[in-house]
Amino acid sequence: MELLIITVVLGLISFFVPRNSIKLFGLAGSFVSAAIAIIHLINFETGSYVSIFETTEMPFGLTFQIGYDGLGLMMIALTNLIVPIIILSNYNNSATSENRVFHALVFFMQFGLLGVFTAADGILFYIFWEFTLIPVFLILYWFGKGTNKVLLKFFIYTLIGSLGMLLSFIALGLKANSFAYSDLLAVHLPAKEACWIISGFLLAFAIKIPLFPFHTWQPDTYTSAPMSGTMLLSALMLKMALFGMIKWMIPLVPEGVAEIKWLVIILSVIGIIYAAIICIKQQDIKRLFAYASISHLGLIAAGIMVFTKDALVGVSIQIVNHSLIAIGLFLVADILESRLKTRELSHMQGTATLAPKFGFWFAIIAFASVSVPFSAGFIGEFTLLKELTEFHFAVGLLSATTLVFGAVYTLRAYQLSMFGAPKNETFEDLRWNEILVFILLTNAIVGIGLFPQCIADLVGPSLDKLIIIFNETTTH
Amino acid sequence: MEAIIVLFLSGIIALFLGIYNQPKLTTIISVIGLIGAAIVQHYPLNILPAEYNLLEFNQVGNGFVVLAILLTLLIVLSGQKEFLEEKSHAGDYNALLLFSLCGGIILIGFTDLFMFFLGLEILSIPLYVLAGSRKGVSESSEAAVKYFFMGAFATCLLLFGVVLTYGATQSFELSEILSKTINSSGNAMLYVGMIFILASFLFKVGVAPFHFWVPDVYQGSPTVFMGYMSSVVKVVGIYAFIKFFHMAFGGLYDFWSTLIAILIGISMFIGNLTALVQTKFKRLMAYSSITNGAYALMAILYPSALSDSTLWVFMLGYGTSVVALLTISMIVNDDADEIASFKGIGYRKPLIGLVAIAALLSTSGIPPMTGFFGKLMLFSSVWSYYPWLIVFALINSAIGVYIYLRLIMTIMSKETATDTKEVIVSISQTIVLVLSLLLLVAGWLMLLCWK
Amino acid sequence: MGTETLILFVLLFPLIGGLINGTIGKNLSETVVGTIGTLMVAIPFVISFSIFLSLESAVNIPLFSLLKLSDFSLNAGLQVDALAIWMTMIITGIGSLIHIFSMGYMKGDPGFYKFFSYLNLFIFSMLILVLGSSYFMLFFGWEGVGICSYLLIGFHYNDKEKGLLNTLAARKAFVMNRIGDLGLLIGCFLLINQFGSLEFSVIAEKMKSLSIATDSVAIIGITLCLFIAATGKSAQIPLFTWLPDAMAGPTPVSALIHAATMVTAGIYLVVRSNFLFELAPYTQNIILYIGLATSLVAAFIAMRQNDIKKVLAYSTVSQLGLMFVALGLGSYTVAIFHVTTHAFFKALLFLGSGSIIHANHHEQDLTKMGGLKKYMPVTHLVFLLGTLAISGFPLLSGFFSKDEILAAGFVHSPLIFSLLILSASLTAIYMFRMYFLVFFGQFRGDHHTKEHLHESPGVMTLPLIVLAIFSVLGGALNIPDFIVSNGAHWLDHFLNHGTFGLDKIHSHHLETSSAVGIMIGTSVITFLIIGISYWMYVSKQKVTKDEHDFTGWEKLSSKKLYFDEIYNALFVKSVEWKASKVLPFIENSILIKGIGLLTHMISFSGSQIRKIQTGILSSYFFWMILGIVGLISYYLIYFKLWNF
Amino acid sequence: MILELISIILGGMTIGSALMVILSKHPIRSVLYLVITFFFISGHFILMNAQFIAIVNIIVYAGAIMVLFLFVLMLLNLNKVDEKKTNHPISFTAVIAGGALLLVILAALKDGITFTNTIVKSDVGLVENLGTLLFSKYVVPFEISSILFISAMVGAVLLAKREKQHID
Amino acid sequence: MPAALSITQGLTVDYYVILSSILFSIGAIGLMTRKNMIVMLMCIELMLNSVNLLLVAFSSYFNQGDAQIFVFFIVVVAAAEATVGLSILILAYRNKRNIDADLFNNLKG
Repeated sequence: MELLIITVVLGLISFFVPRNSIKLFGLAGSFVSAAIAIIHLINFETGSYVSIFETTEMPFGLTFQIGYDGLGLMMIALTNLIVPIIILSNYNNSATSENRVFHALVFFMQFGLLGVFTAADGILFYIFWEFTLIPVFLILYWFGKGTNKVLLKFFIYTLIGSLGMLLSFIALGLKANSFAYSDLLAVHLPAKEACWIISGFLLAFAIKIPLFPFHTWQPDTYTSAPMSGTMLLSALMLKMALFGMIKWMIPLVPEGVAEIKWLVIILSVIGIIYAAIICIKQQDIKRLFAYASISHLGLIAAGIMVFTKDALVGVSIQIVNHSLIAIGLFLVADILESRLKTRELSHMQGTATLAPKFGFWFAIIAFASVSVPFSAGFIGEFTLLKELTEFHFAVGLLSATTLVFGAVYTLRAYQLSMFGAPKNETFEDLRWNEILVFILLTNAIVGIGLFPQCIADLVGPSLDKLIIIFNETTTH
Repeated sequence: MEAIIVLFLSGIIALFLGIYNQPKLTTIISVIGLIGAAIVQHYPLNILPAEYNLLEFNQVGNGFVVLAILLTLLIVLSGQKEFLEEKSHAGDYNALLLFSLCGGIILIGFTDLFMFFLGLEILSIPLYVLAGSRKGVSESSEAAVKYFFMGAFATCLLLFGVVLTYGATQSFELSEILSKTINSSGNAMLYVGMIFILASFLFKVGVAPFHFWVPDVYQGSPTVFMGYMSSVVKVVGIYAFIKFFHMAFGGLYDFWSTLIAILIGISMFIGNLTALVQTKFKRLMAYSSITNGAYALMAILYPSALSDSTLWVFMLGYGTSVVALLTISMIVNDDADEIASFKGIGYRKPLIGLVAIAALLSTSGIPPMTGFFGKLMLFSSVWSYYPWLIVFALINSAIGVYIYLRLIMTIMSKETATDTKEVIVSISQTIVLVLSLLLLVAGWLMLLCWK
Repeated sequence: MGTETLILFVLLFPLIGGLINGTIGKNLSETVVGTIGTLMVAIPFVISFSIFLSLESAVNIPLFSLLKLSDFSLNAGLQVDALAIWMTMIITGIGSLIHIFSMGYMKGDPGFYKFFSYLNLFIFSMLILVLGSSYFMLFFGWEGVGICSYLLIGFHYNDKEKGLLNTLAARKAFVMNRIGDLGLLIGCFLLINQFGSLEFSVIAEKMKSLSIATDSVAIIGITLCLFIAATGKSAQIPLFTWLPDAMAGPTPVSALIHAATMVTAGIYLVVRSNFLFELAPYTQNIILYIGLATSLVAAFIAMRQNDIKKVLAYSTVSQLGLMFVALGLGSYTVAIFHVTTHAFFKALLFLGSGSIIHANHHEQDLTKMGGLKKYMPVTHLVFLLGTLAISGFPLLSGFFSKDEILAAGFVHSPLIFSLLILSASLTAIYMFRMYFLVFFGQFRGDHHTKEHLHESPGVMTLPLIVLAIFSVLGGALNIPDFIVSNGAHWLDHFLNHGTFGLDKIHSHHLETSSAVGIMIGTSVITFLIIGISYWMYVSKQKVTKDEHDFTGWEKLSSKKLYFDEIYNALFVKSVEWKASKVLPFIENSILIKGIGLLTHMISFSGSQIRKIQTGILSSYFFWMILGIVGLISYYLIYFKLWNF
Repeated sequence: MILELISIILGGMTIGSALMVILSKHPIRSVLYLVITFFFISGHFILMNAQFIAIVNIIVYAGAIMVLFLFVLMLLNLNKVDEKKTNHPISFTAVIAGGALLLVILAALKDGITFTNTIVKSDVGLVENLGTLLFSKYVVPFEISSILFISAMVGAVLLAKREKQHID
Repeated sequence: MPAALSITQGLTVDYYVILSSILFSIGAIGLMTRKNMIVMLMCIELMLNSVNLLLVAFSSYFNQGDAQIFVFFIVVVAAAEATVGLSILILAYRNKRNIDADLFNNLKG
């Protein structure tokens, strides 16, 4: 329970903290929440389900149940560990880090995310899902430089998706006479109906991930958002959709999976290649990373649709890995943007000479994002691609081109911004907080790259359960 | 019944205090009267003789009465600043609001067409007056003229319908009409009568094609009374509509439900699409009220509408957010009523900003606001009967979000409108804002103690 | 200590060295950095040598499991067998020599510590590649060497003129390697699918038990994928164009990575997978022809290259092609033998060229050299030995290894054999062209450079001398049995007895007469070529033309057969065209505008509906009455009462 | 038969005077025609033996309300024809719409209309009977209507009263 | 209902249904065509009266007093409405100096 409450409390306190100490407060607070997550991780008994809070008597058939299993805990830990990193990387960004409202919004956002990952009731899940939109929207609106049009596009897009999900929940909940996860699982649907319901879910998740061709909101939003907003979006908010697909969409409507499986996989594969090719000639570094994110997530989405144990393990690893990499890349983009006052790659040449530390850490992150050995992505992509190839050879082959394209565009970005003779006079090298962020990220990436088993152990039993549910329904 | 008496008496007192130029006292009296009425309604004293208990309130009806009183209370409080500007009429305004509310309560509790008809008129006639109460302003008179003529026409339609229904069923009692209608599916007079009654109800609720009065009248009326029209009158009207059609014409459900569903579908689109292109705040709210009225009316489409709290929650969310937004509009106090004049107000006054966000998100149906739960319950109740309508409603919700989000962005903008006046929030308005914030965020929890 | 522990040290030393130099190397003096770097490679060499001496049978060392999946697990494990330890020795041995050389070559470079760090990390990755017990580990190292190669090629990234070009070359190398990696990855997946494991030993066992048909689709698929991977790393057609460009890196890098070790990873992969390839004659044929084609094409291109390193690079490609020919012919040990000798003399040649370049103020153009014999006697001598060795001068190392390939080709078919002879002759031609152009005649560079021409310091010449000795004597490893009776074909035996699969393959034994005939024949050809070259470049003092003046076949050779241009037009341009034109069009005009059109339509319909609201009372009445008429009509329709 | 004839003639006259209400250009004439219409309708009431209602109709409508109308007309000095020329296409469509309304009502009701449901001459319309009913069964609505009246009064005063500030 | 009396009594309820429908439609047409607001108000009174007529007819037909009580209330309401309506008219006249309904079209769109 303290998991959820502390973020709200922190958020509320943030409004009243003196302006000069809000930075420290934010950092300290987020670390406290991280510590709590770690305690939960340590106390967690593999394969168990921890119920945090449970009431069944609520108005309108809503059951207020929250709790987590291994998968949920992974996401919780990810959230609580990523938020401090985001706040830390934002530490010297005075426009946001010295703003009380900003910190409050981040904490509320964290609250929403934790809710999404712990909800054990469909409507509750939806409520938290939508709730996260509000703080992130305000962060984007107040601290970003996006036009109203961009923000509206972002909001409307995601909202239309979630309405589809709401509809599906309603349809499903009426069948089950309850919205509780366990009751929803028990519903059996005729194929046609299942197809409609899963499409509703899919709409929500496809827009959030985003899958091709629902992605057009994303690059604009990312580029206009403040750094922390972009990080929250790509490192955490998109993960809600992936989590939703694994835990909610497929187990709840396994009957419909067969109908949409190929659609999603084809869209994912198109997305992987499409976004990667766009990246190849992209001049705007933040936009480039945004498209790269589409490409990476396409792979994960395709992996989810395969829905075998191994694929899901790979997905879990990639979820964590992508969060880490996204933070690294967007931090890099922000460092470049804030110090050079441009996002154009062609104006950045030779930064590595001026700021060797930055060059070094950027290289590490860039390599991590092309998933070289020792990085988490190496194992994750290996597993995912293996499963995709096993699923269908062509799918695997096409998805695997991400290896090549990824190398092309990432190294191009690195090269154009870092290498060559310096174009600019000076470039301030990394500050302590940025170095700390990079060190943390690298440790995590390498740690997972060497010991991915820890993630597999954490999520394994819950994945097993989901797969059993899935297989039981689809084989009958 | 007791609540009506309390309200009527406090209205009379307020009237007299107004004559003796005690505007502040009238406020206090009306507030006391409203609270007293709510208490009496909830904990009846049972002092009236039995034949006076002509009105019937079940639990849900009680809830709606309390809701109507609550919303009126908010409106009375938020309007005090405007009332006090014309001191000589403060008593009249308060009294007329209270009288109108009496009609509203009758409309919730009616069992026969006499009380129904009277209640409807008592609800409407003070409003015709109040719509035109900004006497020097030609828009206000125009609103009154339009409201009056169309309202009177709707009354004629209602009466024509009533008489045909009476001709078909020989009774003015709802229960008897119901028992007659169950077995008389082929009676033409009954159907035509019902259609006329339906038309007048559609007019009251503002459903296409009987919605034309809504934007004009809302825009022209003083903001306080627009708040009353779009919250209390809507609550009561929809409740009466549902009650009438379920209690009297329940036997013809198959016929009218499809008809109403189609009209609801059309209205949602008309309201939202037109709201999309508005530049005046009140007019936008008026169109949005057409859409929301249509959502609320969906409750009529499922049989248990009168015995569960679905509609109640929806109307709580919608009514509160309307009152909150109009209070903000009164605070902004822009004569031209342009949306642009709201720019940045929420950023300068965080309380206003917070309330605006809560209200607009609630209207958009975004959790965890009360409006979301209302919509959720409503949509899931109707889903089994008219799934296509829910799809329509969700599409409209999306368009609605666009509309409200633009408003949020205007209100929460960091920049401000160029000719910024000093924004003054009076005490009563602060109370309204805080109360409505509370209701918007946690109002749905009231259901916990309600059942 | 047993082999298990020792081999870990072999692995760990370079890693530790790399990390030390990478983290604190900046604050250490160059000597310390260099010494650490060198020791961290030299010590593993000593250790591996001791393991080599005591190795009896293959040792499998499971380390830990990275990830357990449902039907198999990704394991980190090592495997020491003859092939692995042999490769380890080559890597560490040549590696340490090149480290020593680099201490001199890189002196004064601001990135000195980084360079050594990268080199050590490269050695580490390469060791994982050869020591890994599974295709997964192999892939791990495979990718690792790719990155180190990338970093080292682009080492001088901030050079004013060539900085960006260097990094472009690096990126090209990495991306092309990645294409190959894709093959390896898919191959791995197919292997998992087929055998449920990636462990070499397990797969080899299962090969026996499963009794898979020769040339079955699965096997062909797997072997083709693996071969694609090999073409990437080992620079074969079609993925060979990166290697010459990779010469943008510092010369020791070219010597170590792009001549002696990394590029042989492809050979290693195929040898390692011999049990698979043996079952796929189809793939073997492809390998044979690709190898042959590569060898000839590269040799042809090398004929008229004016950049000293480019000549060597194409020579490397050509030699790798020969090795693949050997692989295609099923002579795995021969390929490894050539890998070994090639490592010696190609490292020697590259380091020698490094020494030359160092002396020439980083001038690499052959047209600007000449007559260096008198300025750099030691370099001249070792370079000559290297050139002789690669040209197949009798009794030098290259002579024996190449001869075995020719012999294998002779057994296979006369056509192959004659083409191999052609390739070998071309080698001699371009090598001696280069040798004479560099060391004979008059110095053609500018005056300033001429004054500073000097012999390289001891750190640089020492490795050269050591390598020269090996180049000369390397042939002794695998002397044909008709020359010596005892210890003949030592390397064959060694590898055959300690490597999976190889023990079952019997090398083709030529009759002594044919073997001797081939030897004599090639020797004669070599002598002839040397003579002609001497006559052309020394006696007639013919000087090569400038690049732009070539015509006819010379131009074709100098322009590298237009491979880069064709690739550019075929692949790069089309992808870039899509990236800059087509997809942005889809993105902006179809996806975004499409949505925009929808929203526009919505608001347009709003403004249309708005017009009904005229503000005139009577029109409102009109609509309302029409509404009622409509409602009643609905009733009439509902009950079908429309009959007056 | 006589009664039937009378009622039919009366009905025709009612319709005719009602039409004159909307057809006459001059508002005062309209008022007068409306009063005549009310008288005719009261005649129908008497035919149906609803004397009380007939009287009330004449007193309240013709006597009070219509006089009020006349007062207002005179007061505002609107007794001249200042109505703009009627826009013919618009009135045409309006008439069509009204005609359609009548048509569909009759079309819908036509099955029920057989002219056999004759009216009984009953006593319920006498003052005594109605009074008893009004003050027993319908006493509450009767009292409730006081709210209606007081709000109408207050409203009329509120709207019609001239404010001191702006005197026209 | 008593059929025996029908011939002599003559007046059928259907006749009143038609008559009152016609009156109602006339009122509706007047509302749409006339611009003078006083005349419009009169049209509304006409429509109310058509309802009254039909109610009384039903009352006699069913031999029930309730309908006539309803007529009584309709008259009450009509009076109240007329009061309010006329005062609104006066107010409107003060603002516009006219009571032409078409002039009141500032609020639209």
